[in-house]
Amino acid sequence: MVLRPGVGGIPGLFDGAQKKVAVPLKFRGRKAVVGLHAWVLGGEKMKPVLEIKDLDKKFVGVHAVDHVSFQCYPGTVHVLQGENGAGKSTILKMLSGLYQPDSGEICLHGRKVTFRQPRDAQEQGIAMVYQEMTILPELTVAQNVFLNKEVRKRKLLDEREMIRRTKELGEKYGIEVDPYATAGELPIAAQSMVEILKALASEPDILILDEPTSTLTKTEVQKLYAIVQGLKEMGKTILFISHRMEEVFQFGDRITIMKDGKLVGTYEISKLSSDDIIRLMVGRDLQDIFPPKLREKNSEEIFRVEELSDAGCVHNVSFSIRKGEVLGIAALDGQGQTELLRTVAGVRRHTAGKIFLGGKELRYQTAKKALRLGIGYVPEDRKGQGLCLSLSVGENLALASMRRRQTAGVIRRKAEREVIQKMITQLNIKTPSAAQAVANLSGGNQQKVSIGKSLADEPKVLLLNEPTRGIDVEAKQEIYRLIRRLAKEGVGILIYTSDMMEVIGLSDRIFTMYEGRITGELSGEEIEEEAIMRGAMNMA
Amino acid sequence: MEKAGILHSKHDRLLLFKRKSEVIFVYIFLVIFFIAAMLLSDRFMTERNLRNLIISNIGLLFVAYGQLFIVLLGGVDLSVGSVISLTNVICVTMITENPSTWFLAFIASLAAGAGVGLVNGLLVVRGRLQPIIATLATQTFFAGVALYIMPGPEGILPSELCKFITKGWNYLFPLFLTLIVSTVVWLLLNRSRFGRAVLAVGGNEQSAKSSGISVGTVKIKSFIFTSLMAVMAGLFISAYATSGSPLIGEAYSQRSITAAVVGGAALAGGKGSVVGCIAAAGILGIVNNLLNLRGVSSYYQYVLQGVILILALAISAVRTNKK
Amino acid sequence: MEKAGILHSKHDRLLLFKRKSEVIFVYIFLVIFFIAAMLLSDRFMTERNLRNLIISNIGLLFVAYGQLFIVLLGGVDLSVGSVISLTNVICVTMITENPSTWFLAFIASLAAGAGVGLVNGLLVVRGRLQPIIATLATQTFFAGVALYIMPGPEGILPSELCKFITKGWNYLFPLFLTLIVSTVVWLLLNRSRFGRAVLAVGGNEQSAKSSGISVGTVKIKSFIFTSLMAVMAGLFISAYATSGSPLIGEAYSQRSITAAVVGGAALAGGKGSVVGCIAAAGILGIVNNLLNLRGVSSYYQYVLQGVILILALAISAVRTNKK
Amino acid sequence: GCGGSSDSEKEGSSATEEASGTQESTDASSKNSTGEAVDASEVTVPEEKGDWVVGFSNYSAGNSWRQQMEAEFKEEAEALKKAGVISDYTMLNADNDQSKQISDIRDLITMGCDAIVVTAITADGLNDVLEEAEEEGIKVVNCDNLSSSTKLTSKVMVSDYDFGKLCGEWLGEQLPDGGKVIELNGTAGTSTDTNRAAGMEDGLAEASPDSEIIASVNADWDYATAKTAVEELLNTYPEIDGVLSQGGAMTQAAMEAFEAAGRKLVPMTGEASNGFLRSWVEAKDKGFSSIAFVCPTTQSAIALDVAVNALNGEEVQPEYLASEDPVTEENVDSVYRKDLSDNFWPAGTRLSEEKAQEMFAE
Ligand SMILES: Nc1ncnc2c1ncn2[C@@H]1O[C@H](COP(=O)(O)OP(=O)(O)OP(=O)(O)O)[C@@H](O)[C@H]1O
Ligand SMILES: Nc1ncnc2c1ncn2[C@@H]1O[C@H](COP(=O)(O)OP(=O)(O)OP(=O)(O)O)[C@@H](O)[C@H]1O
Ligand SMILES: [Mg+2]
Ligand SMILES: [Mg+2]
Repeated sequence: MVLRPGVGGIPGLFDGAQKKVAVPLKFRGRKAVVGLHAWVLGGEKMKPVLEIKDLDKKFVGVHAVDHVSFQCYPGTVHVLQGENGAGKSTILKMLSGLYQPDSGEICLHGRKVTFRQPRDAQEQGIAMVYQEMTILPELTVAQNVFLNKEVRKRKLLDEREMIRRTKELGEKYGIEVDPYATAGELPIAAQSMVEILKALASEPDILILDEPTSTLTKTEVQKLYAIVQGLKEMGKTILFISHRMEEVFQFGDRITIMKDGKLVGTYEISKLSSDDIIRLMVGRDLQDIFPPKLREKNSEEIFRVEELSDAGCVHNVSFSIRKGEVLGIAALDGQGQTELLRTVAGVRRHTAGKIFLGGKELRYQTAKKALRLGIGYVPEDRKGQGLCLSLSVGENLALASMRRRQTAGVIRRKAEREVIQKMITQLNIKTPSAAQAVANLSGGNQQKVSIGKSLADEPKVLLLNEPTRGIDVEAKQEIYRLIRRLAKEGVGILIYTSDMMEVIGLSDRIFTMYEGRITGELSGEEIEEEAIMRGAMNMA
Repeated sequence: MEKAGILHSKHDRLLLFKRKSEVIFVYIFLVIFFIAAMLLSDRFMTERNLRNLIISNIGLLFVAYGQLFIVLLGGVDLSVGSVISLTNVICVTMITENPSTWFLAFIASLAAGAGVGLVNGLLVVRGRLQPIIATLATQTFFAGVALYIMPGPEGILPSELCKFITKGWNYLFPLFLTLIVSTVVWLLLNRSRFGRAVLAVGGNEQSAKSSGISVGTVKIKSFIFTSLMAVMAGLFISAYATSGSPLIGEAYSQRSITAAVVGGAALAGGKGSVVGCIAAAGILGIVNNLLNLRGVSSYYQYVLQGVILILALAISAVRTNKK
Repeated sequence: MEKAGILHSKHDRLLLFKRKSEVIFVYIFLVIFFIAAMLLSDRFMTERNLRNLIISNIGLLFVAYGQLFIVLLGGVDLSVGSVISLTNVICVTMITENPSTWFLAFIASLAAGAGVGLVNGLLVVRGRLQPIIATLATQTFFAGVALYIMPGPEGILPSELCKFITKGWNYLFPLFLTLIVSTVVWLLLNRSRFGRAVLAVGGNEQSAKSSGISVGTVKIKSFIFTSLMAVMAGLFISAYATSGSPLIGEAYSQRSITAAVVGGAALAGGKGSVVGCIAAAGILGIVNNLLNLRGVSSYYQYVLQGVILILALAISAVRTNKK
Repeated sequence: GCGGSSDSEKEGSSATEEASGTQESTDASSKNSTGEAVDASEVTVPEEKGDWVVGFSNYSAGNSWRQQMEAEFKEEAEALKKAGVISDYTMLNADNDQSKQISDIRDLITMGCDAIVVTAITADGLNDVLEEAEEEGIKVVNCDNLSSSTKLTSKVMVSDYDFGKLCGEWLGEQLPDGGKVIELNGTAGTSTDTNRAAGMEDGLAEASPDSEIIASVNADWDYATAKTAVEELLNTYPEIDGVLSQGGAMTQAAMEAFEAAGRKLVPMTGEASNGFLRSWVEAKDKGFSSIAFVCPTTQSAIALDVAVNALNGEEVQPEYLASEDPVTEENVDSVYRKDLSDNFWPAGTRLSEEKAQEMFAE
């Protein structure tokens, strides 16, 4: 049977009538879990609403989605799960028409569809709540909800009707929002609910929710759950992403797990435990790509942060870095780790707390000052924050340490050339020359330039935020070795990376963060992925 | 339910005030200037003077409406001045006493305006140029075209036509025209999908795109609309001047930006107001008028315009920063 | 090591070519125009004509240098025209035959320029205004100030002073001056921390900030520098004109943007070239000169300037899109 | 003639030598006759064949008077070229940009012009470049807006002071018992404006000592500006008995404003543009009276003749005065050209009928 748009809820559709065809799946010699290939309803094979066949998408330097296929069925909540950067959002954006796949097919009700722009997908009954807010802060809630699908009366927008319908929608789904309110002035959680309402307003057959709960409070998550349940009963399909494990189990019927852009498999959630999911997500063998760790313990402390807080994202964070040690942060996306690094680097202001370098307290509130005091920072977004893409490799490498090589404001070219040459050699940056525009380098080498920029200033402490994002294994390995060498040379290293294996393989000590606070600290043998996950999900 | 209703409407009014406060500021300004003008010149409040004040600023208002849309998109359109000149030159060249030529000239002007707008839009969207740079090029180019058609001031427009447009129906026609145009522009910005799309694109291009809005099309349409408003302004200004001059529009690029910005169009796009434009054009007009009435030299007009602009910007900036 | 060195330098040269190709394009343009001018007018290549060509465009070149820095930051400075007028007016008002007044006028002009630049910079940095809007306000304001000081053209500058500046040392002085100024500006942009910071801020404000550059200070300094270059231009233009006129700089805001943009300053900031500016000023000058020598009407100059600008932009856009 | 040369002599001679000093030099430029200016009607059209190249540097063609003035030069130059008197000519227009006019003149020198006719953008701004021209042996004849340069071969001038005075005296005669007068001036700071205004004020004071100028505005010789200004003045002053206007379009605007305000037309002075003459003729039966001075557009052609005569070795006077009888009640009907547009300047022109029809036919 095919469910058509607009057909009402079919309660109990799946009650007992379904039979699962289980296909055993071997996973790197670990526990076998059950994968599903199709739902079978009453002996009859149910037709999928949405089929993704061999979908592929590359960005410069990243194979974001690598030939992924899966199917979604009516009346189910289909969860996508995977580490940060696994390619979940990219798949969903291709479904919503924001990105176009390089190859592969999207089929709706068995028909192949091509979305050139989001409007095409909307016309086919697909609505998406994006991971990044798309609310327009200057418009009212009603105006936002009906953006680009405005109700018109005699060619003119009917604001009154839109307000009425917004109220109606809100009541229908139990979302309390004032349709008149200016969206930008609402609290973040309410804005997210508006975002959800906006997607619901088009009465989609397929609703895509990309981490909708990351900004919601518990009660609102429950409201969303009720909404999703209602839609499910109406036979709609929901695609859902959340990094919160309990929500995966609460919301989901089926789960597709991805890793590094590749499909791991599609499973029935009730057959999996949370450990299974984590293992499938992380599932990567530790290879000998990490340099050996520090042997000695209790070396002298070089850097200490006490009770650091900022305006809202970081709360009372304290840690210290010892000589020769690599300190790692492990956290899920958006737990304040980036803000912590930026605050320590002076890019953000701190509101409370003390920072000591070599036992001496430092006072600074700007990146400029922090740099002078010997705190280097490598931002996670090399294109947005790290590099000036229009400048050359050399100019970028020299940028942060310019003041070291100048006479009365004039740059000493010879000294500069020497430092640039040193950095290119030391970091093994593959560039035909220092004059090459940094935009023309491969991602990995761009990242090395971004790190080299900080190193050229000879920092005493180096803060690394996602230093290996979007670069290949070989380049990664080089960066690991570099980090280890720097640590040996006495530079204090604090690193955050969303790649679990990386934190594990690289760090001598790890602290986990959740909602802006430190939730645990692990060192030596304690460093192990399940323990980390527990800390990162605040389940410890 | 009843209670909630009351609550809402009260809340509504408060919100309305908060949201429109930029515009309200402009009107407070307007009132201050109005009162100052009344106090400084006893002739200011005469019917005749107010009438003149209005008629001589209608052209500015129209082109400010057009400029508003580009300012909302986060850019500026420098080519409106050339479009006004072009319109004037086309009209004076084509129009004779024969009313059929009036219609032809009108169509030709609109076509020329739409052409300039299209070129601007394509340069910005396909050429990925900043609006200011793209329109700087077209401004220069079309100023040359206007000068090519008419190298110096010459020609006149039929007196009865001009009189009708600027004074018809006992001075009610220009008011009526302004009302119609203002209403249409207001509806376009606030009650049409196009206007909503302009606000969305100006507010956040990415969000607009993911909401299914064709960003490029919206931009091109906006540039065409702006040029068409400049044509409207050019027609009115021509009727007011009654004669041809290839440089007649020159000053309007800058003045229209001033008016749109003073009128409360946020400088980074996505916010702005038709109602605010009216007050802004009014303020600029009153300053001009008052200085004339008091016989003050024209350079004070520059200085004062600069001061008003800086002040308006400062207030807007302070308010934005507070948030 | 040796080998790598050689390899590097070879690649450097290749890269130099690739990276500077925007500028090279401008020079190819320049050569084409130069040859066209030679073919179209036998007077073009006379020493006298080339001399005039150069001297009459030095002012434009100076202000284009200034404009370049703001274009590099991703904005435009509309106030340079007013600064030129202000400089002219200050000089003509203050300067007498007595050389001590020359020095005073020079200082006063520089102070006024620095003041305008500071106001621009503060409006942009503290007021968070777009450069175009901020400088629109100051342009209007300071145009008024210049008109206030001198309501109409009047006054002359000492002839021997003017002659020295524009023709001194058998016409070598202006060349020498241009060489000095160009070298200083080139060094400032390419060899100083400030220049590097401007490039970085224009390229990516975020990364500039995280590299320890005070973005605000760099912007303010840039606006001051630009105004000071406009003062330099104003001084040269005054010496060229030998007399006072409060509107003398009006055309330069737009022409300097055209020159900076044609000279290869990428439109989104972070890229641009002192050397390119020279060629761009040269192209604009040759067009003007050639049309004069051929006795062609002045409106073709507008059209041609527009065409050159659009062409330069189109080429730049095509090249950027390819990447 | 209107006997204006004596005045320009009176005020001009003292200021001629002053190179610096701002105000004096402005006056000097317009009235710097060093001797008795010869009437321009004595200039003969050159006939001797030659191989001369002449140039014309006009600072602006920004209004209809200036355009006709350019056209007169062009027609005369074409005629001389046809007659084999000159071999070529070039006309450049500086668009009101001083730097451009300087480089324009330099370009004319470069082009090997033997003579250059100049309308100067400012009194003092061209001295340097005109000196260069003189050094090259180029004959420079100045007309219209005058330069204070001492290196000129000759100048063809009009006396703006006399124009003003003529108007002032006439209006004074219309108001024997005095009256309240408003004054419409041109662009502030230009010598034309200053001198015409001085003449108007002097003339009025002489002919009607009891009259009072209650307001004077600078309306840039522009119709729209003048109209707004007069409308505002009408608001301000319940009694206005006369209008002293420096220009035709401004007078037209004043008439328009008076009628729109429902006020009776008062005597107004004007300048003889066809547009103003039309308004005048049409308003005659409403009792409107006026006088219109004539600033000849033909002065560029005369200047050209002077320049070529000088090249031909004839003796030329340092100054010619291009004067033309004003348009009065008596001759207004015959001067007014009903068949041509408002922008035509029917008096003081030598433009051929063909050319006039081509440029100004309705
Ligand atoms: N527009 C883009 N340009 C270049 N690279 C991109 C772009 N969008 C995503 N990527 C890259 O593609 C990869 C997959 O990103 P995607 O956003 O799909 O991850 P995700 O699984 O949704 O991660 P998260 O859990 O953090 O949201 C990442 O390496 C990301 O950096
Ligand atoms: N526009 C360009 N001009 C010159 N060289 C370039 C350009 N783009 C890439 N290259 C060079 O081509 C090579 C391959 O680049 P590419 O970006 O494909 O690398 P990659 O395989 O993605 O590596 P990574 O994993 O480090 O990103 C690199 O050596 C790079 O420097
Ligand atoms: Mg790559
Ligand atoms: Mg994602």
